[in-house]
Amino acid sequence: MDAAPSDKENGLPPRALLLAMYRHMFATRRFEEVCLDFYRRGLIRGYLHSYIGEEAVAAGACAALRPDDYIASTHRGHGHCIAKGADLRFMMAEILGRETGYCRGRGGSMHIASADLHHLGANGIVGGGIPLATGAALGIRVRGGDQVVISFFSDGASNNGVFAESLNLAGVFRLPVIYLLENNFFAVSTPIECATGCCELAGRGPAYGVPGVCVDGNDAIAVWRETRRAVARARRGEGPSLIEARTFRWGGHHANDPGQYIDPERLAGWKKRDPLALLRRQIDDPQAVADVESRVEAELAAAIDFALDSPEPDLPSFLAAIEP
Amino acid sequence: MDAAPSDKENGLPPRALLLAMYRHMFATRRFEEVCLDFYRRGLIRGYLHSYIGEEAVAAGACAALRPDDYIASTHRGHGHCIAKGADLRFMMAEILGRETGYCRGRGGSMHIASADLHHLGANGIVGGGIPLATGAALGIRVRGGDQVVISFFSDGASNNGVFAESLNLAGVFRLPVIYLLENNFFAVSTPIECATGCCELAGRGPAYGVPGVCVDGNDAIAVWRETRRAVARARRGEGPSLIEARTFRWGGHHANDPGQYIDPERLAGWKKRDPLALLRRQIDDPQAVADVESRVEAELAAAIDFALDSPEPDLPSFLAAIEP
Amino acid sequence: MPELLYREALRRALDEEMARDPNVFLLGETIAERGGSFKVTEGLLARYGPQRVIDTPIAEASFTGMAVGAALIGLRPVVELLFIDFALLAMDQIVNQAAKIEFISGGRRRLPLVIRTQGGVGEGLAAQHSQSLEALFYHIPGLKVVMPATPADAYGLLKSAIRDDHPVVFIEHKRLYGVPGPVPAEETLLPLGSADCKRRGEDVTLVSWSFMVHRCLAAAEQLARRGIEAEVLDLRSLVPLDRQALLGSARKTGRVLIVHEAVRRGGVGGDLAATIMEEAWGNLAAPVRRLAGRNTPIPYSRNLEEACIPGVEEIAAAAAELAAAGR
Amino acid sequence: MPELLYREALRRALDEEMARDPNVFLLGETIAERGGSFKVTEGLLARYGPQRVIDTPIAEASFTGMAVGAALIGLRPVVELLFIDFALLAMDQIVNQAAKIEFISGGRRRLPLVIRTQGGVGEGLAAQHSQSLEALFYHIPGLKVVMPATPADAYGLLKSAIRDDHPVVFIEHKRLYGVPGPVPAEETLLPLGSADCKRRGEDVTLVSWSFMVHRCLAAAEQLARRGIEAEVLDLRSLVPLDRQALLGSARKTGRVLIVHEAVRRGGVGGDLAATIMEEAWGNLAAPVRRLAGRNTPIPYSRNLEEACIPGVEEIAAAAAELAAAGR
Ligand SMILES: Cc1ncc(C[n+]2csc(CCOP(=O)(O)OP(=O)(O)O)c2C)c(N)n1
Ligand SMILES: Cc1ncc(C[n+]2csc(CCOP(=O)(O)OP(=O)(O)O)c2C)c(N)n1
Ligand SMILES: [Mg+2]
Ligand SMILES: [Mg+2]
Repeated sequence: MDAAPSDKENGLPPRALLLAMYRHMFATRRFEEVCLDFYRRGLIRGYLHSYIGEEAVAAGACAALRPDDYIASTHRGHGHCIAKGADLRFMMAEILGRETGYCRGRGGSMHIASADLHHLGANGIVGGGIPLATGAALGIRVRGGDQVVISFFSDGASNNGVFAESLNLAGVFRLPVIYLLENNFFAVSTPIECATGCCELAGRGPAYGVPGVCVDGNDAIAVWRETRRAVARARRGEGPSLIEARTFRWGGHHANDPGQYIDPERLAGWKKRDPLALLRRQIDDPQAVADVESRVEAELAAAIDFALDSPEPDLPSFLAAIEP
Repeated sequence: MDAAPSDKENGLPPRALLLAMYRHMFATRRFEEVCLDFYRRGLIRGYLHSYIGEEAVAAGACAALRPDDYIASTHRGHGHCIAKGADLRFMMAEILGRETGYCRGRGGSMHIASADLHHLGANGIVGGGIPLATGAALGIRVRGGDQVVISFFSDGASNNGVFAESLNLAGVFRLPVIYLLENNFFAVSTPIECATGCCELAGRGPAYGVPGVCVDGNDAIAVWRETRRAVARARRGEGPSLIEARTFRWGGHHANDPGQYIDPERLAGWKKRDPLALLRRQIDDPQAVADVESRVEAELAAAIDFALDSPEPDLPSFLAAIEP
Repeated sequence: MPELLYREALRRALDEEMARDPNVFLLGETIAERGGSFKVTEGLLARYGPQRVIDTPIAEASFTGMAVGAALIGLRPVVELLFIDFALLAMDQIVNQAAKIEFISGGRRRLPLVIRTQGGVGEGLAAQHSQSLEALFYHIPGLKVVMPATPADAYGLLKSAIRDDHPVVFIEHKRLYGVPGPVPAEETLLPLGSADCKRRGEDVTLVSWSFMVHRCLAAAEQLARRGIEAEVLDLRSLVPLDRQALLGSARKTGRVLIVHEAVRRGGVGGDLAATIMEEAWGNLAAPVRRLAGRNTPIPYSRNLEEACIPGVEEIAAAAAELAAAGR
Repeated sequence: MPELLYREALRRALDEEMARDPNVFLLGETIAERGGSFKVTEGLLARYGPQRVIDTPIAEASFTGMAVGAALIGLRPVVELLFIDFALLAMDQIVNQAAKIEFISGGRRRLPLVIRTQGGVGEGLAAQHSQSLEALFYHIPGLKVVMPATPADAYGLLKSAIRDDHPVVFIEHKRLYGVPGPVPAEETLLPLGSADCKRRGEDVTLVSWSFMVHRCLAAAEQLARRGIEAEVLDLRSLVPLDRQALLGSARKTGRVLIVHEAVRRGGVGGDLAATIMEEAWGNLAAPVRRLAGRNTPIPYSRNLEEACIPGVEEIAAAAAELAAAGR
């Protein structure tokens, strides 16, 4: 649905970028594993939606951004947050409901946000972040500047009206926003074929005047490449893009969902295409990879200590801040 | 976007149907003229949205229906209502706010509905009727039967999320509903090019697994033909269709809007393609046409008398019916 | 009487009504294959098939509107909105369409529609999954609002809601699904609009609904140990409202504490308190008091979350103070 | 002081704030080319260009959400929802997003957003274009609710709303746009949360806002001719609420009539009445009374429509009765 990429655009990302992507993916994987463990031990409450298996999308997409670009995320948002440069300490503290968390323990996993990171927020409402991202892009236009916004969401959200509305709005206003549809083929337990009569989700873009492409969401480099192209287009003032990245989650919908509805063979097939393994092969430098991994492990260990040592939010000051 | 119609499908409608369509179109035209006059004289209040210029869409589409099929309509709904077989007396009484109206004077122009006519209702909310129509189609499926539903709406509504959602729902459930998008190129004063980046509205269907076609909305026979095909498909259980019928309104958005934003030349061009004149030419029988017209005039005169003679709703009984 | 969980009682009501009337059907997100996020609809797909137990895409506005459309042609849809917070996506269809259609038609159309949803605090689900929003529906003419606190009430009221010819917003509570209670073995319907006096007392009236009824009952036990006899009135449905029961108890005790989980500002409690004071002015020993949710979105962290809604001690303390007032 | 129409006063506020702060921008349906359905934004496109005065497609949920997103990155959007009835399409973005975002961030984010809309009965627009829905927003922590009755208030409060760092729902009234009134020639800001006593009196307090303030003032004139001096308190903003002014007047007269156009059941009046009775119990000669919209969708026909909301005679009669009570 888009012109073939030029040779230059097909090139590999610089090595530093490859390692940075890997760092984000590995950090996400390990962070999620710890969270799932904490959840089972009762340290985390509420809903916990793991991104394991989908790490390449966030890492590849955010690698195409500048720090002053924005993202808006979803209920399954840890990967986006890490890829946008989050400090694991403040993330872990938030998910454990501590005062030192990104949202001072008020938000939890589904609501992490950070103005410093230019992260507009995870969202508990499926599709809820799409208009916010579109509006941030409008805001950029109004105040002038060449920042862009990525709106992350998944196949389920693409059946909600705000997706179509926002796509249309961004299309007609030519806003600098990239709709990054993480097609993981399920919304909770509902397979995509039961949720739409047309599973080629990238095709929804052109219906609203927005170019749409489909990319292998387990290949971080492929995601980076398409996103980079869309980002460049947006920075040039040529408007929005829709990128459908096909990927798969390795577990149930949330920590409490065994995901029995997932065909084990199908899952095994996807696991064979582990995005981390894929990128490791592309980097082809075991020592560099091992260095990244050990740095992440140290960081994660420190984050866990930091979070567990942090105080819970103070009740009296919470109460005092409530308006009458 | 659809296979070429078979010869048989390209045939002319039977003569009786042609005259019935003309009757509905002429009645709509004249009814609207009277309403506009009454509005200017202060007899009608609220919003009055005239369908003049677009009559062929309702007439052509409803001619493809059985009486037990359903329609859902819009704020610009007089034409749909008449084409579905409404009694001009009860319509006029409603628009004049009388107890004898279809809604006992409670609804007015924007809310005419009638269970007897299988008319699910006009709607004051742009796009509001689209899910209702889709749901009626679901209801038909649940209880069994081969009825179909037509959902009328215009280009403006097609940018609202419920259109995309409903299209998707009908597509995945293969519901017997026809989305009849009356593209009149304006939503109030906003031209379609300022409201969407892709003006080929029929193309939104395939994005949700629903076939889409575009038809000349000023040609009642063409509209009838496409609708008939879509109705047959729906009755066979093969699911929904989207029909974009291109047409034009001859005045402002409502009775109070001079419509200065409409290019006079463009309007003149559309007026040259007056849907009534077009159909008269196709009928090619001045006497039969004159007979229809005089019967409509008599009916309309009677409707006006009926409405003006009807009482306003009774205040005490209105108040008595209000729950505490 | 057999014991059922709240969710089982709801399921039994759905099951019986679906068996009785082929026009009753269900739609919502993951209610079929998965049996619903709160397992209310488990097993119904197997019994009634995919034509009558329908999983929808995530399109709250439209599938709610579809339920309205189906009701318009004579079906009796029961649509599930997973969280009452998500009802905010469907407000146009609920308020502008469902609530208006009967009136707009001059009373010539009927809209037999049930919107099942659930609200409330209590599982660390934070600001977008913990709201109590009954006040939004209470304010809209044309909607009924039912909020059962026990399995028996859930069962009997849901059956009546399904048989009702008008739109009913039926609000469950996420913390009640696992609560057991006796439910009559024989088929039973409870009329909408009848409050239930769940404990008799002379000293003070605790008016409540949904989850807070249980806290009021616990508080009443505490109060009894201190020699204060609290009457606990469970309104069960807010629209229609059992004014007689409400005013009767208020006149009897002369002291009323209204307890609800929803935010106090603009909550239903204000309306009830004002009504009681207007109508039972001469019988009151003290102004009607309200204990309700604090004026804040619900936080994630456990210690903050619980502090947002009335606790048993707090209810008991307020009731005791009220019982002593004007003596 | 120069006279301006209500719509002109609003326009002047927008104009001044846009001139002052480049972060202020407007979006909504037909607000640019056409100057808005109620002509509030007329001329602003010419002055500020299409980058800052933006016509949107008919997609209320998303363009409201876009305003939220723009505010999140530091802009100061003023979004227009043509009718408050259409706000029901955007409730998720208003309630789940705008109202929650600041809290969810632990107070680390600011959301300077104004949602302009209008409500009320009076032009034969029937059930989907005539609602008064302030109670829905009043109940939601994180939203401010402002409802000016006069051109001067509209001007001064809109300016403050735009400068406020938090989401404000700014509700105009369709019957007020053409009403003239004096507006200060020099730039003036009115703080949100200060009520205005629009008429002093000792015998009874009429509490009101928006269009009903004018009916209360007219009723007060009638009452004065009968020797009853009514105080007319215009709350102007419901959130924040000027509790001091409200309770002060209630304590002074001991007799309060609350008048609003919104449906009585679950209306803001109940909350205010309950609050006054709780706080000023000892000072009241009679229970607080409420006169409000009837419990019905708004009908089209003229004679029915007008009967749905409080009339001047009705207000005067209720106030007179109240003034006599307990004497
Ligand atoms: C508006 C809304 N409807 C329903 C839900 C409940 N819910 C949470 S996640 C989810 C599935 C979302 O699917 P998808 O968009 O594909 O995201 P994924 O979980 O695959 O990342 C649902 C239905 C919600 N949070 N918000
Ligand atoms: C949800 C909603 N938004 C806005 C309006 C105000 N409005 C009434 S008609 C209209 C234009 C509709 O345009 P279109 O759908 O193209 O229908 P047309 O008038 O061309 O038949 C608008 C914006 C409304 N009634 N409902
Ligand atoms: Mg998914
Ligand atoms: Mg149009």
